[in-house]
Amino acid sequence: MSEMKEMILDVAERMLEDHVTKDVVDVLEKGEWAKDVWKLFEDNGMISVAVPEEKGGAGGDLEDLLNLVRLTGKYAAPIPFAETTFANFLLETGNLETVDQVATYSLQEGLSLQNGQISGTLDNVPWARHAKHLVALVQKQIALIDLADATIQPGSNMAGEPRDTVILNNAKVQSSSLLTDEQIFHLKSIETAFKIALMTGAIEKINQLSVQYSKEREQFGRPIHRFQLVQYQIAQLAGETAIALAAFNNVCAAVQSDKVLHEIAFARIRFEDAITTVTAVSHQLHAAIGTTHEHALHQYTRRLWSWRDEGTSADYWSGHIADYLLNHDDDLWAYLTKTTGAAVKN
Amino acid sequence: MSEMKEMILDVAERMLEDHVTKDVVDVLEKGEWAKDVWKLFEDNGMISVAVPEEKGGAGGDLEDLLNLVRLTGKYAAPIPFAETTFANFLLETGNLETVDQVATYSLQEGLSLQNGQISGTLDNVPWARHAKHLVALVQKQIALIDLADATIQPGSNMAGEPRDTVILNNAKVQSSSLLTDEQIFHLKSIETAFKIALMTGAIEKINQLSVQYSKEREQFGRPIHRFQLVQYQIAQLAGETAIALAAFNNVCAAVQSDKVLHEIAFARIRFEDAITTVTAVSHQLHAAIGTTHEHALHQYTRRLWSWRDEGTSADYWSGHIADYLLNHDDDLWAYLTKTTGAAVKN
Amino acid sequence: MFQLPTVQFTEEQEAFRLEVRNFLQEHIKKGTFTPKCDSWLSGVDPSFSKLIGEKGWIGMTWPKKYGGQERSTIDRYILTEEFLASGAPVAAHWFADRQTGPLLLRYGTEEQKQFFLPKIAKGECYFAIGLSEPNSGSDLASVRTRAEKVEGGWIVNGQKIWTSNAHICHYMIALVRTSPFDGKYKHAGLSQLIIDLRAEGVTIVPIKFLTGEHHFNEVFFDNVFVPDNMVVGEIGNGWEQGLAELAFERSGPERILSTYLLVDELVQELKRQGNKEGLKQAAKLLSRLWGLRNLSIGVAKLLESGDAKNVAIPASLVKAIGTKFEQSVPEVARLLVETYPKLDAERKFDRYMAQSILHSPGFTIRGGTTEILYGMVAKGVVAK
Amino acid sequence: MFQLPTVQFTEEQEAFRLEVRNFLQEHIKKGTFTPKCDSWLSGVDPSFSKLIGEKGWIGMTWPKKYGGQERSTIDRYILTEEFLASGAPVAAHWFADRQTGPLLLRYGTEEQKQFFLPKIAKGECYFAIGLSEPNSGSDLASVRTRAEKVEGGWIVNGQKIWTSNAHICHYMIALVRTSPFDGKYKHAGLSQLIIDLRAEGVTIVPIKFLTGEHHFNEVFFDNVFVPDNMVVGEIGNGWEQGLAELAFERSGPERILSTYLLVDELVQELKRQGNKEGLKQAAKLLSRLWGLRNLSIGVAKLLESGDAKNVAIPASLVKAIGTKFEQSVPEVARLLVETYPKLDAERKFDRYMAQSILHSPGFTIRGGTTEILYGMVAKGVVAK
Repeated sequence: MSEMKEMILDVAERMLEDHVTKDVVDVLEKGEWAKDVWKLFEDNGMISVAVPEEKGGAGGDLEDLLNLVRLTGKYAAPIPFAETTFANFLLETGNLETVDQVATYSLQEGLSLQNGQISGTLDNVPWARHAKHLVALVQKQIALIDLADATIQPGSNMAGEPRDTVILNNAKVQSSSLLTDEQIFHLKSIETAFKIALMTGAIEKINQLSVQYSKEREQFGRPIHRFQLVQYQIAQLAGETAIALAAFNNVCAAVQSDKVLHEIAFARIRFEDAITTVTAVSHQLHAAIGTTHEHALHQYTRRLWSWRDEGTSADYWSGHIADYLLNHDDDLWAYLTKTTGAAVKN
Repeated sequence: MSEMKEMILDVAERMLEDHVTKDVVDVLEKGEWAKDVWKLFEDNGMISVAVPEEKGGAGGDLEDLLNLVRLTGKYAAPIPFAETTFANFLLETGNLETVDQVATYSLQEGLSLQNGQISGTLDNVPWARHAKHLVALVQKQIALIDLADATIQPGSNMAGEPRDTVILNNAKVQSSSLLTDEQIFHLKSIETAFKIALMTGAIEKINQLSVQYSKEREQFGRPIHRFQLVQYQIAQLAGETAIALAAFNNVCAAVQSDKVLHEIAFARIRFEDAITTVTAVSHQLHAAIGTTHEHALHQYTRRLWSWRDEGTSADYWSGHIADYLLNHDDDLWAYLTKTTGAAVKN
Repeated sequence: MFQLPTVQFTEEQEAFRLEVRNFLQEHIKKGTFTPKCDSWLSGVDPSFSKLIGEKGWIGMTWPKKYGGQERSTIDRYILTEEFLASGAPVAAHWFADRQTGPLLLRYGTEEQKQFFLPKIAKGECYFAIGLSEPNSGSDLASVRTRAEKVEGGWIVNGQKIWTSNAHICHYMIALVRTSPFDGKYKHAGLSQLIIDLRAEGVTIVPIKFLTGEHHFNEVFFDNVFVPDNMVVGEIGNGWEQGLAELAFERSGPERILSTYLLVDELVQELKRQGNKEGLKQAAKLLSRLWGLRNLSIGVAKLLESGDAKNVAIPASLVKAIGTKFEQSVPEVARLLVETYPKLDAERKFDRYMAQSILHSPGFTIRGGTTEILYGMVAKGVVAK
Repeated sequence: MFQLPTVQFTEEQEAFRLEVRNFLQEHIKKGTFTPKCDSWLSGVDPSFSKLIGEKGWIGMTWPKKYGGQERSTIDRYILTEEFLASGAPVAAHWFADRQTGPLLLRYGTEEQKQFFLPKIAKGECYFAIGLSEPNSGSDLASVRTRAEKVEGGWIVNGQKIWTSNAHICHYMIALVRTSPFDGKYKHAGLSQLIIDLRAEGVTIVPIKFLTGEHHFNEVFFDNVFVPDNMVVGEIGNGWEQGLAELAFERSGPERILSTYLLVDELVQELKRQGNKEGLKQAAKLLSRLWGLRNLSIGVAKLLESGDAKNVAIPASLVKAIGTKFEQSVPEVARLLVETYPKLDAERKFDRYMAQSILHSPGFTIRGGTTEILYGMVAKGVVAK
């Protein structure tokens, strides 16, 4: 990444550090969200970071955006940043005009489109209640809908993040565009990259919290990081964090060079291990204190537990790899060594 | 178990302890076997322990026999004790006369029987080169064959135990008997119980060797059992050993009361975990010394690694449970609580 | 040290199991309770506890003269299993039944036994556990709450923490320091007192669980007077008594079955789907459960036969391995059946999944962490 | 501390990879070698090492004046990966290439470099590692082998153990005590000497591996004379040099790929069977391999850019997690494809399975146990 980019991320990280304290994350549980933080992001042009300048965006690239998403994951920022920016990515993919207010999206099946009107029910749509726009995939079309035209039933995931039911009854399509199968597959890939970014951030933070706690907490008269079993825990967390970050960076590099995208599949599959390990080990290290609502740990572990079952699943990606292997004759080693650094289009 | 039985087992254990030293186990690698130990077993009536007295046996029961098998596993005794006694169990099941010399058996498919003669090839038949008799399952018949009528190609498993190829070319059937499907299933169950017995013994021994080593070996100036990570290893070994023993004892109780036999299926499946854990953890605890031929540890770990892929597999038993669940409507909890102590015939 | 008795249930025991099961099924149908994972911690329902008390199912192994039924440990084991397997709300009376009763029977005065045990057995009197303190964590000996001798009793000052359901309990048996702390002999000078949680000077402050639920509390003592007759056992013997109390709670089926409802629903889903491969994987889970249950029942039998000296290691193993098993259940199950875990999901599988996941961090921490248990097992094994 | 560079291979690098791959495939076809798991320890073949030397593939990153090719660390990484992935017999020259070369380049005298490095690069001179001693295990500082100063050199007495392939090596770099042992400053007074393994007083005794194979040795020194010009680096600096030597060997692809042949054969078997479910499970293995490889390549890149201070933690992680991965491969694979593992099986899957299982205990022990690595990582992380 360029130094310029690193500077932007530093600014963003400081912003999040200052403004997204534990209390701010907690507002979700009262059904509210962090409008101020959203405003800050807006004012700093971060909402449109990967929208080209000629389209009124801030002119960054997908790597910048994914890193910003990672940071919102790292601070559990209670704003629909990933959702809005991905909704715009969808619109761009369809060559449609992007939006500048809060948006959400759905790649779920089950909507129907007739005469420019959409009907159907979408479950667990993130942030719908706070969003103005919905960008949805309907029978291979990407379509923009005004959520004022929808009925929304609030719900939440295990982390308390809004996951609402959206009922569309002949809702008007604001704009739409037909996609190729290849484009749709690409969208799933990039959506997964967004998830990987969020998860990476949460893993980084959990690792940070754990190391810090291991220094502060004393037991039997010494800081707990002096105990061999706690060292084992620290090493496990360090390992998963290092692997997650390296995976994320490789995903960025792959996305950036438009080389799709077994990197994403492997990363997403590998994150299953990472999440199981990181959530269990960090809680074990924190012991009782980490199970309290007062401690920040659960804001990250609960997110990881929720996020892993949202969006395109690891199981889908395993199936994707399996199909690839079944349908291609190339030697496995040739395949594996090509995924890093060389284009393996599906 | 009765006190009488415990006494017999004590005698057997002392016999094995005295006579089956590491060097004796090593003779296998020179293609020899422990004839002296076999003689001892013979002289003490142990070969025919589960053969009824009226048939010239020693008149113990299956629980006694399984415990003797466990002890041969615990000392890695290089004699075909389990094989010979199970071969006799097969003969008894077919109501055929038992044999009193070294025997082996095969439940493999692929033999054909015509005009009282058997043809076909059996892979990895244990101890065939040292056995006089082969008891094989041929088209639902249990058949006794004289191995003098067979061609034997020597081979060995990962532990160096004889696993020979037996080629039968119109070999004469000495005696035979048709079995029901239920009987054949029962044979598989009991064969698995024999394997469980052997494995339990090896696990016990590995645990013993590990605890002992953790007391003898010093590192950084203190016995290694004082290190928390070694304590973790000791606890893992203790856990698997306790679970293995309890499983084995429950299997014995089930076999004994002729209640068949989800106990056996569950035990065999559970031993997969036990073997993976016990072999890896004990080697890690022993570090370099445990990887040498000179140390006894590998005599047990190599056997576990070999035995788990011999006989009726854990995968078969998982499938058996899966089929049972698919084909029965009873509540899972009712099913689970019935397996202990109550008859669940398949 | 690893040889445990096997248990073959008698016909009477099987009949008793069915009796309990039918009772619980009936009440599920009636809507008396909704099954929930980890219900022995989170299922507080005093009216249900009273119902259980009326059945004679609290303190059922205790002497009849104290309100018990003089039933066997195995009967109690069966009862407990059925409660857990059906996700019944037994949290209110749980600790009083499991720990307080046995503790009082062993160390309590005749007066204490006569006063408390029948009330507990009726499901009307709940006890909180008063061991942990802030910064004590796994290091129980570092207890700082102190009791000073005064005329006719003791004045208690200090604080307990992680006290499950203290807000609905009537009493706490608190481990307190009755002689000044001495770094060299940390285990000395500890005693156990029964503290009336309604007494003056007691303040109970909730600690919200990570889900926002209220199970745990901080309990503050500000010059709380405890009369002499509320001392349990001997003054100065609290460390030993506290350890004994912990041993009662290591090997029960609640160390294996906290996520059983999810196992059950997993198998049901797979059966509905006719998914044999999935059921084969589920069979592995079942084999682990079965393996642990053998140990747990064996320990119960050993306790019944009074062979206490061989109990410590297998009891610690049940807890160490059992709670890890409980924790692994959602991680395995979610790979076999697609799920969107949600606490308020309509589909049971999703609901039990969310309950299991969110409660799982506690399994391997509460009542002594896995790490501490490993150390105890290893020390025990090496010493033999 | 966890941010590692990503590496995008250049076209030249990809071409080099293919060159190596084709070379190896050709030699497999010709029967020059039979692929084997863990070939970097057990695949000793001096004539193959000479062949590799002729290609310029030993010491390829070293200066040309010492027989090297001045190629990049990434080129060497690619080369090593290809060796491992094809199970080539590279054990003879392995340690000289990986450890001795870099050590001499960093600490050796000009004379030593000129004498040894070209020979190593030709594949004609093999070095053994002389760190471990009986009873030293993970505690390297407890080295007891001593060297006494005499006219023109040193007299060495003592013993090294677990010396891989010493029986075919020409030299050993031994860590020895050049000042008396002082329990307080165990790390002081250690030095490194190059010992000619054909010298008088050297006895090499095989230690049979659990399979009966001969990889390891005990090496005894009985008044072995080592001339002054065979001292590596500074007298008394041996501890630091020894640690540096270990760091070179933590993060290479040999910590991930020792069982790669089995992974490959697993996927081939599953493809033959058209087993999609199995391939989905195999994809998990591949994702772990991929995740580790990212780390391992990142560390190689970091080493190339000279950023040594950030290398220690990720390098230790590669080894700790990578070797556990290698160990897990047979345990996962055998559940996906039915097998009867046998060292002399005809079916590759069964053969690689047996090789992997039987060699697996060594993976997490050799060159520093996993337990020691955990401690190093934790201390490093906490200190940041």
